Amino acid sequence: MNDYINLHDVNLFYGTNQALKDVKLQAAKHEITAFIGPSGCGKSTLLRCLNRMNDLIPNVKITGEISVAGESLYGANTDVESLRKNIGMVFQAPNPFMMSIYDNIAFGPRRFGVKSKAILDEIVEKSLRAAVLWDEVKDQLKKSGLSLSGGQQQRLCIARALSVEPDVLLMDEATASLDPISTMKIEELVQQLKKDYTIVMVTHNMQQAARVSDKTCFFLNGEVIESAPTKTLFNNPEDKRTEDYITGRFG
Amino acid sequence: MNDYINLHDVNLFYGTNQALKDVKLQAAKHEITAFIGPSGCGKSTLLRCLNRMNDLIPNVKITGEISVAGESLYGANTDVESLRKNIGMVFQAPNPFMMSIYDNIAFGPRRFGVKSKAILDEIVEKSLRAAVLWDEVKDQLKKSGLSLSGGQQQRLCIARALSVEPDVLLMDEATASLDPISTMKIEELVQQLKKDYTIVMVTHNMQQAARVSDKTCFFLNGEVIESAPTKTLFNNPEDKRTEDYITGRFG
Amino acid sequence: MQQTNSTASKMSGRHWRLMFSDQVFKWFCLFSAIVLCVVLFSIVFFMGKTGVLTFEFVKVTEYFFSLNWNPGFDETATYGAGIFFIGTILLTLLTLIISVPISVGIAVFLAEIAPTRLKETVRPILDLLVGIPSVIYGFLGLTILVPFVAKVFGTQLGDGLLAAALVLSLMVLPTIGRISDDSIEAVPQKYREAAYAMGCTKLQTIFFVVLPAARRGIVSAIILGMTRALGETMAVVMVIGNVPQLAESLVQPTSVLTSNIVMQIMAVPFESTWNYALFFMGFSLLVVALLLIVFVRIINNRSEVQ
Amino acid sequence: MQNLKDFKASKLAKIFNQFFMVSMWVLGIITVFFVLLLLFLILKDGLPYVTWDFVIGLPSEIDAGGGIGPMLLNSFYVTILSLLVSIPISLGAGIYLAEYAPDNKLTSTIRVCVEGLSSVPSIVFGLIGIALFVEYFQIGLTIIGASLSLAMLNLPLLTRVSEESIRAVPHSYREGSYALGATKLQTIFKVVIPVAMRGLITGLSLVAGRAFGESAVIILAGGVNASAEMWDFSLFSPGGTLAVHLWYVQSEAIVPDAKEIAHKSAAVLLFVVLAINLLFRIPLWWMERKMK
Amino acid sequence: QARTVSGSITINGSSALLPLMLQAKKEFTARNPRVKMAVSGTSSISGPQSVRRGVAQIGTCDWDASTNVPGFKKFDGLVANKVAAIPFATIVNSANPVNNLTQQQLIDIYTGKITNWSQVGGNDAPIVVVNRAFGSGTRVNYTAKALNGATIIRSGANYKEASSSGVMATTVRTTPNAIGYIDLVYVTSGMKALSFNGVAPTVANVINKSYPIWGYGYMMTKGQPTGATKAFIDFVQGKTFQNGAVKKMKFIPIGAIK
Ligand SMILES: Nc1ncnc2c1ncn2[C@@H]1O[C@H](COP(=O)(O)OP(=O)(O)OP(=O)(O)O)[C@@H](O)[C@H]1O
Ligand SMILES: Nc1ncnc2c1ncn2[C@@H]1O[C@H](COP(=O)(O)OP(=O)(O)OP(=O)(O)O)[C@@H](O)[C@H]1O
Ligand SMILES: [Mg+2]
Ligand SMILES: [Mg+2]
Repeated sequence: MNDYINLHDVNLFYGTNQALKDVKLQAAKHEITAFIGPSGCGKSTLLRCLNRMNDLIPNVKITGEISVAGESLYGANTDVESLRKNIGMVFQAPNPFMMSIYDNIAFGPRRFGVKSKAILDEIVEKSLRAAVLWDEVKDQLKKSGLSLSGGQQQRLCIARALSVEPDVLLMDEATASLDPISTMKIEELVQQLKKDYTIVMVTHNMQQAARVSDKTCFFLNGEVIESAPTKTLFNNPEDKRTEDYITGRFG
Repeated sequence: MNDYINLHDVNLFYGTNQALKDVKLQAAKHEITAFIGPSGCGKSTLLRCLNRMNDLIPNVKITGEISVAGESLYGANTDVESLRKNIGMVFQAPNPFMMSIYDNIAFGPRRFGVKSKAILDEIVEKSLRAAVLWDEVKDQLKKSGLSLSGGQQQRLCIARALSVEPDVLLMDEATASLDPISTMKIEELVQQLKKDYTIVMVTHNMQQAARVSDKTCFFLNGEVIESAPTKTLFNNPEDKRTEDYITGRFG
Repeated sequence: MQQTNSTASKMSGRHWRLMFSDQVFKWFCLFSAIVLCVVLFSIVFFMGKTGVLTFEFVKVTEYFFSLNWNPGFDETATYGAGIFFIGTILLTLLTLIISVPISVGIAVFLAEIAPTRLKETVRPILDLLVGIPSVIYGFLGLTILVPFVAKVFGTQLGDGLLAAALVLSLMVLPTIGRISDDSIEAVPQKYREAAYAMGCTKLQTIFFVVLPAARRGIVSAIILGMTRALGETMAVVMVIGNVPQLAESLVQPTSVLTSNIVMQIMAVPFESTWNYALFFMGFSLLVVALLLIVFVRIINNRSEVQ
Repeated sequence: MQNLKDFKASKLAKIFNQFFMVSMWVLGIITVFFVLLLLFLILKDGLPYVTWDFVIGLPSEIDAGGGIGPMLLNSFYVTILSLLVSIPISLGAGIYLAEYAPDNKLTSTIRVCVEGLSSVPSIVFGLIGIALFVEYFQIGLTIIGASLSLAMLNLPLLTRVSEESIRAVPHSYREGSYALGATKLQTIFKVVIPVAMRGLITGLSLVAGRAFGESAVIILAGGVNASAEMWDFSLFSPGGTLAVHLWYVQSEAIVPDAKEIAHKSAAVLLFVVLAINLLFRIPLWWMERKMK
Repeated sequence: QARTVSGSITINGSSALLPLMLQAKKEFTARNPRVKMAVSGTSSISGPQSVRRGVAQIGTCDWDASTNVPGFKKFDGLVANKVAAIPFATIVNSANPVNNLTQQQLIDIYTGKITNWSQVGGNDAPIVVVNRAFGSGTRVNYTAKALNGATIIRSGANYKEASSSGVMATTVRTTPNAIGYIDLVYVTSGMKALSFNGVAPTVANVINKSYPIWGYGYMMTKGQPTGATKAFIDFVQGKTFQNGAVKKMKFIPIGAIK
């Protein structure tokens, strides 16, 4: 199961501008894989390959092989919608929909055909509990999702992603705009979620990668420079560039 | 000079909702003061009192005394524009204007009546140098400020704030959306700027506060819980709540 | 380098000048907004003042509820404007039914689906439609659409509500389409990303996320389109048939408030009941439009998430 | 509880989606095709025959071969004058609504007024034009009367678009400017309006196009004829525009080539509106190029 | 002597007389550059009304507005000055086999008694009656002279009112079974003018008084015209204009009818 997510020679071009170069990478099931690297090195781009969000950008060309659980993502017959359902995503800035908290969570299940109020109620509670938000909002499910604080909004977005029971959760700097307490809550949450989900996260915060992840990949200019168990990478980086980057680190 | 910035019993209400409660606080000249605290505790609100940005929000009521260099900010005859010029501000998300890099910097001086091209050129160069951006953009001053990368944009905003030679620089989570390398650059920059400016910064990153600031104030629910030299506050917090907060910390 | 460097925030001459121009500008803006209201109210007053004289000669109930519009200068004259009210409402509804799906569809197509190149070509072309004089629309309607409608429906004449609604729909297409387009475009990408990332199809994303988020702008576009349709005159008179009768079908000549006003207002003596009645029709049209706008706004606000 | 894990995107949703995409493309293509057809219909009988003599020539009532010069000139003149009057007011009102107006009943009343104004039938503005300029000020049917009446027609749409596009400017721009000590006025003119320019220009070209093609107001307040000579810039000359002339040749003119004149006038009108659209975009292109 | 005139004249009123007035303005101002003239036209009735309100110096009208006509009261204090005689024609689509209608047939058609072309010797097809709007001078003249003042029908699926001569012409041209009426000059391709009681609508037949459907166009003034207005009216009624433009535009000079 060590190659639950498997990337082979992935190249990606925005127009003529190559953003990913021969990326090879594996991620194991029920582990947390972190992507680190300076801004613009292609972390988000790669993450977005994993649920084919890049399809939405015009003039993107992708070559190579990406598979999850043995199934090729870019196969001719891939059902993109089901794929995205199974590979949830949380973004840097919290982006709850302009609807009530309840509707935000029920949104996904409804799209996939769940109509019964009872089941929806159940899903909403379960997802909010999983995202450790239930206790804070259980009395105000009718309130707009936008009325929550930043940290709460981000947990709402995580709950929303969990509502359709994905296998994989992609997180693109999901704590970048949050305060330490919210960040900590979300880090704890991620650790818990690991039991049920395979998680790939992008982070700017090397401490976060060190604290949370099982495996870390260091990117530079669209290339994977080094990819190793987190401990190894932070303590004994093989590549000079990795070392340079992580020693330029904070506190 | 230990009370260059002086707040006395400041209360602030958004409508009926009290966001600041009896805030007392001093900040010394040519020092860096950091505000920390969980989300929603009123850090930004207080920071925005210092250059009267809260005036722009309807239904805000402020009581108490705030003075900078001995002059009351909320006096009846205060010239708000000159005040804001003297107390620069940098925001969380970089917000360069939709103009060229040059015009972004020249904007402030022009507003205050500087017309001569030669002087403007000089100000632009000086400010960009001060913000350690000059070398990166000196050949493309005509390019739009929006075409820069995030970290560059933020330094552009700092340069813009410096262009009118303020006395005080307020920074509201100015590195929150940046990668570590850009963050480091800006932290270094702030350390340098200390020589000429008095700096008040809000940060979510306690390490940042610990690394950069001379004095730290811890906020909770609109109150200043503790305010002390940074070393003291982080090593020997007096208040139990401060300790709880900073030991929930990272790293 | 000439720069002042005092923390002193004292009043300078320059400051007063700036404050002064700031205030003057604010007052100018307020004044402008008031000018708009004054223009509207003077029009309402101008129409209303003359219009109410109608009721010295005509019963209010007859005016509003009678379907018999038979004005003239003798005792047999009747001034039932009911037909025109019904016609106006029908025409507006019909126009909205035809134009809203198409215009919003076009907006969705432009903002969400069409490739950039196509967008950039189609938008100016749509803008162009606004500039086509209503006379041309009317004339094309008369020479091409009306005979076509007659042929399709097997009637002798093609004039009527349908032809008018089709012409109006074409006229409001750019207004509704382009303004909706802009507001759909303004919906932050993050909402779309969130929806796609949940496995939504494009259709679901557009319907459940994008359009609700753009609703404010779309409603505003529809109101503007609707009011333009309500107030449009030159093209409507050419294709509606101008007969003061209750339309039994969509292809029977009939008349609406505006077309009746245009046809007759320059053709009747001043200081006649007929003239007053026409002014009152203009007045009522405005009132109806204002009520409709308020109504749409209330509905829209009520359904918005608080 | 159902296990959502095994849920797949439903076939139906996909079919709907496919159907939707196809119908959107069909709608898009049909509309584009239709609009092009419309333009073709308007242009085909006119554009090939438009000559310079026609464009600047004087009209004729009896003999074939008359031109549209003074009317075309008037069209520009009246449109520009009306915009000169309506732009400051609309922009002012738009700025007021977007930047100053408190969020209260009065403000929403103003907004309803603005929208209400756009439902006023154009002929009513004409009637007001007559009452005001012809009857009260006794200046007769003139360019100035036509322009001012037309200006009232421009107000609502222009105001709406100004408000919307100014409102759409992110708050962070304003904050950046205020924090530098700029006054509200400076912020609005130097920071907000440049960002809102795109929307403003769309609105402006819509309004200019509409004003250019308006006839009902002008027939009443400006008359059906234009000055008898070319390049007459007097504000008190008769204010008939090309759109009015088009109406006139379509409805009443006797000249043997009325039909041809109508076609050619329509073509010229459309062509000018196209030119206006392009013209308004030039500064945008220029701005965008500069921003690269 | 005419060259010394100056002043300003606003003409408003009949749209049917617009072309003639525009031409007159052109010729007149060429001779009298110091006279400012503006011409507009919406409907006949607005002519005398504008004059009475003082909005225009000359109000053109297709009937003599200083007398009562059916539907319109006279305007006191206005003076009527003839411009030209205007012949009107009954028109049908050019595909219609009917070439002639008697006055009674016309009246029956316009009052709704005859509704099928077969009743007047045409195809078996319903008759579509096209009327001009109330206030149109053409309508006033046509009703008075062709229909003997009969009351025209006001409703029905095969009845419509046209807002201008152009719309009338187009409707008849594009509607196979339509019948309408229009100034003789506007009769062009796609339609044909019917004989009235066997007499073809021609200028010659109007002059020899065998074709009765015609009327004078008038310039109404407040009292006797003076100054520039008088000069203009004199010019319009003068030989040069009457034998020139009036004839060319297929109106009939006032002098031609005895
Ligand atoms: N939509 C796009 N079109 C064109 N180029 C793009 C697009 N998105 C990203 N890029 C380019 O691809 C490269 C990688 O971008 P990416 O967003 O993946 O970086 P990142 O590592 O996520 O950076 P950050 O830490 O700032 O989020 C960058 O050079 C960027 O300019
Ligand atoms: N414009 C406003 N109107 C009403 N309430 C406001 C406004 N801005 C902030 N508040 C409220 O004031 C309180 C303090 O907000 P503030 O933004 O100062 O917190 P903060 O400490 O900066 O939080 P963060 O770390 O999330 O930026 C919060 O409860 C917030 O909801
Ligand atoms: Mg990224
Ligand atoms: Mg804050």
